This record gives sequence, structure tokens and C-alpha cells, in this order.
Amino acid sequence: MTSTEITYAWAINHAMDEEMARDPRVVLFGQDVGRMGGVFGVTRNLFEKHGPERVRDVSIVEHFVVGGAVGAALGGLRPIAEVQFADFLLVAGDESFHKLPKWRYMHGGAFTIPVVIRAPSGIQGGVGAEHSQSPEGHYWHTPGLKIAVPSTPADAKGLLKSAIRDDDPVIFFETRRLYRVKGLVSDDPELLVPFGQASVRREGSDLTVVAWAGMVPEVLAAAEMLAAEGLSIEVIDPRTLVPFDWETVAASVRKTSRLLIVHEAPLTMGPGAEIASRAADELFAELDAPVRRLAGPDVPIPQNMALEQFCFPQVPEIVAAARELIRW
Amino acid sequence: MTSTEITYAWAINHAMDEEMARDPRVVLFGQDVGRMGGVFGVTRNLFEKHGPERVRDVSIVEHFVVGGAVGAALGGLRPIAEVQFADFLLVAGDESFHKLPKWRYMHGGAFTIPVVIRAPSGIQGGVGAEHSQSPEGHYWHTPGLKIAVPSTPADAKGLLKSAIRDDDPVIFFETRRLYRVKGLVSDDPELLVPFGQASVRREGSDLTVVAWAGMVPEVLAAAEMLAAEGLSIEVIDPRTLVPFDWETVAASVRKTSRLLIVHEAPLTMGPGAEIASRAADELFAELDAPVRRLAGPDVPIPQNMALEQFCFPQVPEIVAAARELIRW
Amino acid sequence: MSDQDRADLLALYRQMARGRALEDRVNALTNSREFRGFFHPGRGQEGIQAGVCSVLRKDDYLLYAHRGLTYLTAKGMDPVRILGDFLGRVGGSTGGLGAGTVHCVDVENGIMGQGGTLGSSFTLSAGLGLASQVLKQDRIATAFFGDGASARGTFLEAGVTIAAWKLPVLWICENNGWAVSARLTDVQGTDDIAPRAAALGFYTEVVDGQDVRAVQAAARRASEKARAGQPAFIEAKTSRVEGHYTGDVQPYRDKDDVAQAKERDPLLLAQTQLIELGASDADVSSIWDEAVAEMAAAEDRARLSPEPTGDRIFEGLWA
Amino acid sequence: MSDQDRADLLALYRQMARGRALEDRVNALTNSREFRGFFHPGRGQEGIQAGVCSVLRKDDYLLYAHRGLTYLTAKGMDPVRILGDFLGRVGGSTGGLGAGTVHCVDVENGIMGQGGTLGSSFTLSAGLGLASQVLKQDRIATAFFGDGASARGTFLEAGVTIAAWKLPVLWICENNGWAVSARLTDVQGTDDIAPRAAALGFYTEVVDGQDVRAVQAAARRASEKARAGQPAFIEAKTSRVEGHYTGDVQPYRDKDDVAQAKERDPLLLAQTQLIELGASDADVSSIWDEAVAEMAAAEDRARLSPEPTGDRIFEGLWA
Ligand SMILES: Cc1ncc(C[n+]2csc(CCOP(=O)(O)OP(=O)(O)O)c2C)c(N)n1
Ligand SMILES: Cc1ncc(C[n+]2csc(CCOP(=O)(O)OP(=O)(O)O)c2C)c(N)n1
Ligand SMILES: [Mg+2]
Ligand SMILES: [Mg+2]
Repeated sequence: MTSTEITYAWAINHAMDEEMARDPRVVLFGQDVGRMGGVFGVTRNLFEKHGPERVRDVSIVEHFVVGGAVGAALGGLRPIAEVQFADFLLVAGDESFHKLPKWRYMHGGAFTIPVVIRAPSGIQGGVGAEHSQSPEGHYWHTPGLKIAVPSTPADAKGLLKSAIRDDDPVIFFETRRLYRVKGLVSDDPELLVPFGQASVRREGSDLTVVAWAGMVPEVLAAAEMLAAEGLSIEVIDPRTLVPFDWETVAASVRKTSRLLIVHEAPLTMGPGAEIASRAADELFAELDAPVRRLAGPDVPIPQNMALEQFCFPQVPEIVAAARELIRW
Repeated sequence: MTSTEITYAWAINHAMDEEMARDPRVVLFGQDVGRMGGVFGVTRNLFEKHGPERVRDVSIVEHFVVGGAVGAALGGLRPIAEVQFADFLLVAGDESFHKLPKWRYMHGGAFTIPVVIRAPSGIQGGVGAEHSQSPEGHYWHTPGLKIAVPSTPADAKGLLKSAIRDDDPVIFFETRRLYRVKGLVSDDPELLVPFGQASVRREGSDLTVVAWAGMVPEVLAAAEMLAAEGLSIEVIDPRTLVPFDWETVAASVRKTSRLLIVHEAPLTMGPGAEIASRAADELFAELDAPVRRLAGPDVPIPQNMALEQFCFPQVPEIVAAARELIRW
Repeated sequence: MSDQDRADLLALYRQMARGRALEDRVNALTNSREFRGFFHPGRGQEGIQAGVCSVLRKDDYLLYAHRGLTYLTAKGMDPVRILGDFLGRVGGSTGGLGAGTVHCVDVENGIMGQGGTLGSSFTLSAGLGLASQVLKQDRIATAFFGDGASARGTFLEAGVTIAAWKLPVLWICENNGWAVSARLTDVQGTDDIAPRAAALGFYTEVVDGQDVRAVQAAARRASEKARAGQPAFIEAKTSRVEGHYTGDVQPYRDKDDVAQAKERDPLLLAQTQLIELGASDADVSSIWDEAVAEMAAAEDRARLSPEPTGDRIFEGLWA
Repeated sequence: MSDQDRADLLALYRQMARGRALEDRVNALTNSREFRGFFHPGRGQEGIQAGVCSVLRKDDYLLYAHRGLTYLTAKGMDPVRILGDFLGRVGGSTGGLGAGTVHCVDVENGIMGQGGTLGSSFTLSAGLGLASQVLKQDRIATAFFGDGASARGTFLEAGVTIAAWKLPVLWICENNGWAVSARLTDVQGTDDIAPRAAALGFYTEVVDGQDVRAVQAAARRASEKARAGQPAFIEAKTSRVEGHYTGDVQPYRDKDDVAQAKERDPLLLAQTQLIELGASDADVSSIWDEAVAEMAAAEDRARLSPEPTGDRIFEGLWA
């Protein structure tokens, strides 16, 4: 099978296209996903290829988007539901915190809920406090949900295909800043990326950095700069938060004895807290420096595009934090 | 001023009553808060005393309860809004994650949002996965909200009074299991308990345990049992998560060199993660044992009353965890 | 006044009786504190549940509400499984997790469960209707809910989508005028719910919920519409006889109101109609006796199943 | 055909012209990429915003929507502050945080802001109405929104409460038939929104949104109702001339549809009416010229204010 260089957005598009071709039970709905092909162009051609029965626009009804997906799954479909911004998942609170993760469990496991919610997230383009969040932490604190946070086109495609075939509900966070980033992606329709397997993006021996989604490119850039100083950084991208590949992180920390977690969501109670506290407990004896988190500040995200840049970790900060931990 | 022994529920009632008498801008609304006096009896007499204009029943409209409170605050009232179960705050997702914490900031600080949301939380009485949660962690990850988690009648009263007088939005988590617990409460209408000041519930030298709300009685019971073994536990109740009194916790850990956090919310991404990771970073050099978290399991809460008991830390587990850390 | 009419009404009466007899057992379990969760009695509302379910196919979907149990048994669910849920036994439909009505489930009979938060069923029924439409199954998705729940935002979001997509969905509002202690007239601006659905493009019926035959007739029309892709809505006017939950003595409510509600008992009304149709007192009372015996036996059987152990909480989270 | 009529219409025309002239500047800033966020042009909808705001008191509350700017200036807001928000200057109404319409604010003039999520204003306007009622202020709370937003669940939850409590609230639906690329008819079951409000007990008016005088008349009646405690609702039928945001070329939409929308321009219609009422071409064009000059000067002034520094993000989170 060949590989083609395509964008992250297009990789997501191909995953949906292939899975819809493979399985007639896969349907897609959300705002503007039909004729328009999505406000970010991610669903282009799907309406034309798979028809109005299976690709449907909805009104401003996030409660329906998520709750309707649960119902459709109960009825035997395998819905992909798109919210236009990940923030809107929080709008559909009952549906995303209750119906989606709990319906199966509450009813004694009587059915499966094979739903994928696609949620474009993160800071980009001055869209403000309610269109820029990275809410994966809220959902990680909700038992019953699987969570994907791809950082490359290949992972985006492979993880989304796994998600669509998974019988459990998956929230699939897409990073809007990455939509136009290109990468080599396999054309093999059976090449899946499994959930729960981290990817070591760069090997190193002095410090382990865990980052995902939009922070991976920034961390890799920082690692490159640090390499010039002779500092060797291992960069681990968990790719999915649930399940979380703890083994790969732990093995790396056993090697480097140092851990930094970098994420875009606000620091306090962000996903870094879970990883850091687990490391601080289970790897207590291995650590030669404090476990540190570098994350967004504890403020809503301003709409001013100049100011929003202050709301997620930048390369120089990552470099500085890494240096400090290594020199501890 | 005298003190009277009253229940936690009644202390909350008195706080509202006194503040409504003091300030005519304080209003109360929620399901069944009026004539019925609340499904848990917490708002009894308020309708009769303060009248139908200021104490209002609503229909099944959680979005209105929270969003309407924000609007009422913008219009110059100081609303207390009650959701019947804390889980329903998640139902009002847009209102509790966006409108309430962000409206002031988004609009450049043009107004204040003096809202108190009262949210009865925790496991009790077989009410199942969507009526038993402890969702404070979700809100701690939302900049712009203050969060109270009282564990005693005196704190419940004093913190609620502070919350009502605060110009920022406060989510006030009440523990349903504690509603009937009695304690001495001051009758002084000016006795407030400030936000951001932890209470040392028990002094000790071998281990610091941080716990709040419904877990405080369990931890104190465990500490008592451990004392019989000669183990000395310091129990810290932060009382508010935002602001969080880090100083008191840090001072205690500097003394004991050991930290255990106990909470009812599920372990993964629960509030313990924030406290543990902060300790693991800032107190790295002080710790003689791993920072440990003891919390609810990562499952929805079953409705079966026998099974729900397995969903929050019990005294024997706390004792065992404490022992293990001290003997590390 | 044919034999057929009498037979039809006897069948409806039998379902109402079964629902009430089952509820009597649950009330007893609640009062004895063997069941310690909340139960919301449906006494007085059996006619709606029996009437609507009588026109449904076995494979039609049901999302029920919290009030009463008649829809479950009328839709075909085994009372042993229901009582197993109340008794917290592994033989209950949730395998020991559920300890009340809230989450009874029976996929075979299209009973797809209930959420703990009111209004869950609007969006879920829309999704079930979508599945039926896409999979060309000709099943309809029904959801029951109260007047209070009809204020939930999900009503509107699901409603516009159902109407736009012409989904095979039937909603049934059991309008008993109360939500816990709140009178509908005090907390919503109107007494009538059906106009809201009409404004969205639903076919609507307003019916006397105490008259099981009227409900059945309305449900027949409405379900045919829904099956043909015209979303439909039934508002059944009814009364809550008991408190919100078993044990609620309704201090907030007029005694007269309760007394009136009791008089308009759908079983009593059906008895009168049956006698008019030529049934004997013995016919009627034997149905009741059978229902009582059935539910007593069901409880005995439910008890044979063991209680779950603590590990049960870790089962069934993931597929 | 009195002088008063002409003066009234000139005043309305002036507000429409100001809104459009301001929007022209914002479009230019957007096209030149000096403003790099999203702007949602309101061309074609100025009549609704000017008409409704003309009957409001200075202290009446306004929660505006994302489409266009006319409500802001017609309600009294200084365009320098609005442009300051677009230019991201500390002199903008949000002190440099906002970089677009989304969060302009002007408490003096009752302009209480806007949420990023559609449908925020239903519950907030209810709360503002409650405050006015409890504090006996006689102010009304208005909220503007589109046909798309009217599907949000908050419409229903706030609506039933407003009706039950008889709050002084006026909702204005600018029904332009589109939500981004979705036609109202395709994604909601009906073309008309007003019946939904009527079903909740609102007083409703349906009006041609292109005719500013008709809007004003409807708004006068509706606002009087609202002030008297009868919640009111205006559905103004209108058309979106431009794309969803500046730069959206609307490939999903018929050219004819856009052309028709352009013809029914509320400013053109008002010009014709003004000439009929005896105004001269010069009267009309001088109003436009003044508006253009005002907005050019406003932009110059807005630019005088500095951009915020990075610490700005930490200001204003807490009271
Ligand atoms: C979202 C949500 N809010 C509140 C509740 C608590 N609650 C359970 S039943 C009920 C009253 C429901 O009234 P109605 O829908 O009319 O049904 P009825 O009890 O009258 O049958 C309330 C408030 C809930 N379960 N979910
Ligand atoms: C809850 C929510 N969902 C989706 C969006 C994205 N969005 C912004 S404007 C818009 C279309 C709104 O249509 P309508 O309400 O008719 O207003 P119009 O743009 O036509 O003026 C959408 C989908 C949003 N801001 N909030
Ligand atoms: Mg009711
Ligand atoms: Mg529109």
C-alpha cells in the first residue's frame, strides 16, 4: 500500500469516507457537515458520496447532536457526530457527561454505544473564550468515555478509524491549529492506529516530556533546540488519554528520571495533574527532579489574537522548563 | 453571641435566611425551594418569611436556573440558585462552564456576577449515576469560579454567608450525607468563614491527610483509629477549593513529609490530582514517601444502595493507606 | 358494543391491573424499607401507559418515564426482572446495578431504558427514530414524560430535528399538572403542552388520560402518523394520585385535589365501561386477582436470585 | 404624511446608515486582515435592529446577536469603543480583550454583552427581566437572535419561566432563513418561529423586517406589552445578503436568492418612503455622508488607543 502526503484535516476526511464506504451503519451529522463540507472543510465530499440519508446538517442543537448520537447507536447505527467547536460539548453537558458515558453501564451493559464525537479544539484565530478551549480533562474525569488526541495526520486517520469501529463512545479531539499540517498517511483502509499505545516521537535520555495534540509540534521544536545544547529529550505522545499508555511513560521516566508534561488546557486540574500525580506516586523512587507541568494559564481565552498567544505554552517556555528540570 | 447545635442543612438554611434579611437583593430560586421548602428541607420557611417575589419555584429548567442567575446578577440582584442535585450543574453545561465563569471576563470586567449556585452532591440513598456525583473537579478546572466544599455545620453557614456576599460566582457544594449531622453554629449574623483558609481538623506529625466535604468525618474516624496505634495524623480540610489554601497544606507537609489526599469523586482527574501534583512539584525535596490519592473508583455510581458503598473511600481503606505511607 | 369491544377493553384493563398490582408490591417493598431508593407511584396514570403500549409493536422502541410501571409490563417486560431490579438482585434487568425503576431495560421488547435526568428521552428517541429510518425498519420510537420534563431544552432541540427529518417518533406527555411540589400553572406559563409540539410541526392529540379507550384510539391514530414519518405527540391530561415518591404526603397540595384525582381512577372508569359492555363483576375481579397472584409469584421468583458482590461495580463499563 | 412621520423615518434611516457605515469599515478591516477574527455582516438586517432599538429606553437592557452592529449604535454605544474592540485596543469596550463584535459592552446604555455560544441570551434576558421586576425598575430586557439560535434548548427553558413569572422581556428573532450553510427549512421542521413563542404564552408579532417603520410599529406594541409584564416576541422576516462571515462566498446558496435579498434592502426601501414623505435626495444622501464621516473619524480615534500587553490576560477574572 502506498502513502500520500495529506493534511490532518484531509486525513480525518479520508477516515470517515473509508469507514462510511465499509459500513453502511456509519452516519454523520452536525452543523454544516453536508453541502458545505464543514466550516473547516473537514467533511467535504461526504454528502455527495454517501448521500443525504447518511450525511445530515442539523440546526443549533448540540443537545441533539450528542444525545441523538446515543439514541442512534442504541438503534443500531454507528454515528459520527460533529460539534463545531469542542467547547460546545460542554453545552451538551447532560448528553456528554451522562448519556454518552453512562447509558450502557446504568442499564447493566444491555447495549453498546458505538458513538464518535468529533470535537475541534484549541486556540486559533481569535474566536474567544467559548470557541478555543481544550476540554479533554473534563472528559477524562468521566468514566465511560474513550478519548483520542491525535497530533499527526497519520494518527488522526488511524485513530479515527479505530474510534469508528470501537463499540464504546469515543470523544475525538481534533486540533484546529493542525488542520493544514501535512504528513505522510497510508492509503491502506485497514491500517488502524490502536487506542492506548503511546508514540515515542523522539528518543532521549535526559528528560521525558509528555505532550499531545497541538503541543507536540511545539515540544518537538523545543527538543530540537535543546539538542543543540546537548540536552536529550524524549517526547512521548500518548495519542489517547483513555486508555492511557502508562507503561510507555513509566518506562521512559525510569530511563530519564525526569518528567515534564505540557498541555494547552489551563494548568489547574488540567490533564497534566493526572499524569504528574500518578508519576509522583508510582515512580516516586525513580525521580531525580520534581514532576513539572507547563500548561495554559488559569484564565478564559481572550478573543484578541495577540493575547490568545499567551494562553498556551510557547517553545521558549518549554525550553526553559526542560533546562531547569535537567539541571535540577 | 451564642451558639446553637443545629444540623448542616439547618445551618445552610440560616445562612440564607440571615442574608436575605440583611440584603433585599438576595433572591432564591430552584425546584421546590418555595412552599415545599426544598426536597431535602433545606429552604424551609424562606418562602413564608421572604415572600413569593424573592423565593421562587421553577420548572425543570436547569439551563434557566444557572443562566437566569447570571442574568439576574447582571441586573443587580444577588441570586442564590439551587440545582436539586449537583449532577444537574453538568446538565446546565453552557451556563455553568461558560456564562457563569466567563461573562465578566469576556466583557472586560464590565460587571460583577455575584451568584451562588447551591449544589447538593455525593453518594447517598441509591439515587444512581446521575444523582450522586461529586463534580467539583470539573469546576476547579474552570477559571472564574470559586468553589466551597464545607464539611461541618459551622463552615456551611459561614462559608455560605461569605459566598452570598462575594462579588464573584461561587459554586457551593453541599454534601447530602451530612445534611442531618449536627454541630455547634454561631448565631452571630456577622460571623463569616472566609474563603481560602483551610481548617486543621486534627493536628498530627506523621502524615498529612487532605480531605473535604463528606470525606472529612471518615478521615477523622480513621485518624482516631490510627492514634490508637500510635500514628499521628494531621487532617486538613481546605473548605474551599478556589481559592485553595496551599500554604496550610504545604506547611503541614513540611512537618509530616507525607501526604495523602482522600476524595469521593472518581480517582482519575479528580481534585486529588491537582493537590498531589502540586505537592510533588513544589514540595519535592520535603517528601519521604510518594504522594498518594484515595478516591472513588473510575465507574458511574450504581443505584443499588449496597453497591454504592463501594464507590467512595471507606474508613478501613483510609487506615490502610495511611499506615502504608507512614511505614514507607 | 360488540364482543370485540369488550375483549379489547378487558385486555386493556388487564394491563392496567398488572401495572397497579406490580406497583402495590413495590410500594410495599418501599414502605417496609426492603427497597430503600425512591419510587414514584403511577397510580391514576395506568390508562395512558396501557393505552399507548397496546398499539405498539413488540419491536417499537420505548423510553419510559419515572412514574409507575405499567408501560414496562404492557410493553412485554417480565415483572420478575423489574422486581429483581428493585430488590437489587443479579436477576434484575440491570444485573444487580439498578435498584429501582430508573434503569429497567429489555432490548427484546424494545425497552431501551431511562435516564436519571429528566428530558433525556427527547434526544434519545430522536436518535432511535433516525436509526429506524436509516435502517428502513419501520419501527417507531416512543418516549413518555411528564409536564415538568416537557420544559427541558432537549424537547425543543430534539423536536425541531425530528420534525425536519420526519422521523418515526411518538412522544407522550402525561400531564398530571405537578412536578414534585410545583403546580404546572405556577412554573410554566401555560397548562397545555401540545401546542408547543404543534408549533414544531408535530401531529398532536389531546386526550383524557383517565379513559383508556380514548387513549388507545388517540395512540392508534398518532402511531400510524409516526410510522408514516409524521412525528406525533399525545398530551394525556391526568392526575397524580399519590405523592411524588412513595412516602411523600403532599403537604403542599389541596386535599380536594387528591380526592378528585382518586375519583377519576382509570381502573374504576374501565370497570364501569366493562359492565356496560356486558362483562360480569366476576370477569373484572378475576383479572385483578390474577394480576395480584402474578406479581406475588414474580416477587417470589425475583428473590431467588442472589445479590451482587462488590466487584459488580466494575462490570459493564466498557463493551 | 406629516412632518413628524418624515422626521421619525429620517431618524430611523440615520440609525440604519450609521450601522451600515460602521459595518463597511469593519468589513474593510477584515478584508485587509487588520482584523483577523470573524465578522458576521448584518447587511440587509439593519431595519430590524434600528426599528426595535428606536422604541427602547436608554436603561432598557439589550443582549444583541452576532450579525451586524446596528443594534449597538442604535442603542447608544459609541462606535469608537466598538472599533476599539475590533482593533484590539485598550480603548475598546472590553479593554483590549475583545477583538470583535462578540463581547462589546456598554452598561450605561444597557448593553449587557453577548455570549460566544448561541442561545445564551435567552436565559440571561430572563434573569435581567427578573431583576427589573424584583427591583421594580420598569426596564425591559431585550434579546436578539437568529432563526438558527431559536432551536436552542435555552429558548424553551427560559421561555416557560419568563411566561410563568410574567417578566418584562422582549425577544426579537431575525429570521433570515439561514444558519451558516443550513437552510431553516432543511434543519427545522417549520419556517415560522413565532408560533413556538405563542405556544408558551408570549404576545407575538410577525413583521417584514425590511420595512423599518413596520418593525418600529410592531416593536412599540410589543415593548409596551413587555413593560406591562406580558412577555413579547417579534419575528422579523428578513434576508442575509452577505455570507455567514466576511469572506464567505456562499457556494451553498442560489445566486438568485442573494440577488433578491439585495433588492429588498431596508435602506433603499426607507429612501423610497422618505421621498414619498417629501424628503429630498440631498436630505437622504447627507445622512449617509455624515454616517460615513462619523465612522471614519471613529476609526481614527480608536486607533489612538494602544494595544494591550500580555499581562492583560490576568486582569478582570475576579471582581
Ligand atoms: C434534569 C432534572 N431535573 C430535576 C430532576 C428531579 N426530578 C425528578 S422527577 C421531578 C418532577 C417531574 O415532573 P413531571 O415531569 O411532571 O413528572 P411527574 O413526576 O409529574 O410524573 C423532578 C424535578 C431530574 N430528575 N432531572
Ligand atoms: C451553541 C452554538 N453552536 C454553534 C455555533 C456556531 N455558529 C455561530 S453563528 C451560527 C449560525 C447562526 O444562525 P442564526 O441563529 O440563524 O443567525 P444568523 O447567522 O443567520 O444571523 C452558528 C452555527 C455557536 N456559536 N454556538
Ligand atoms: Mg407532572
Ligand atoms: Mg439565520
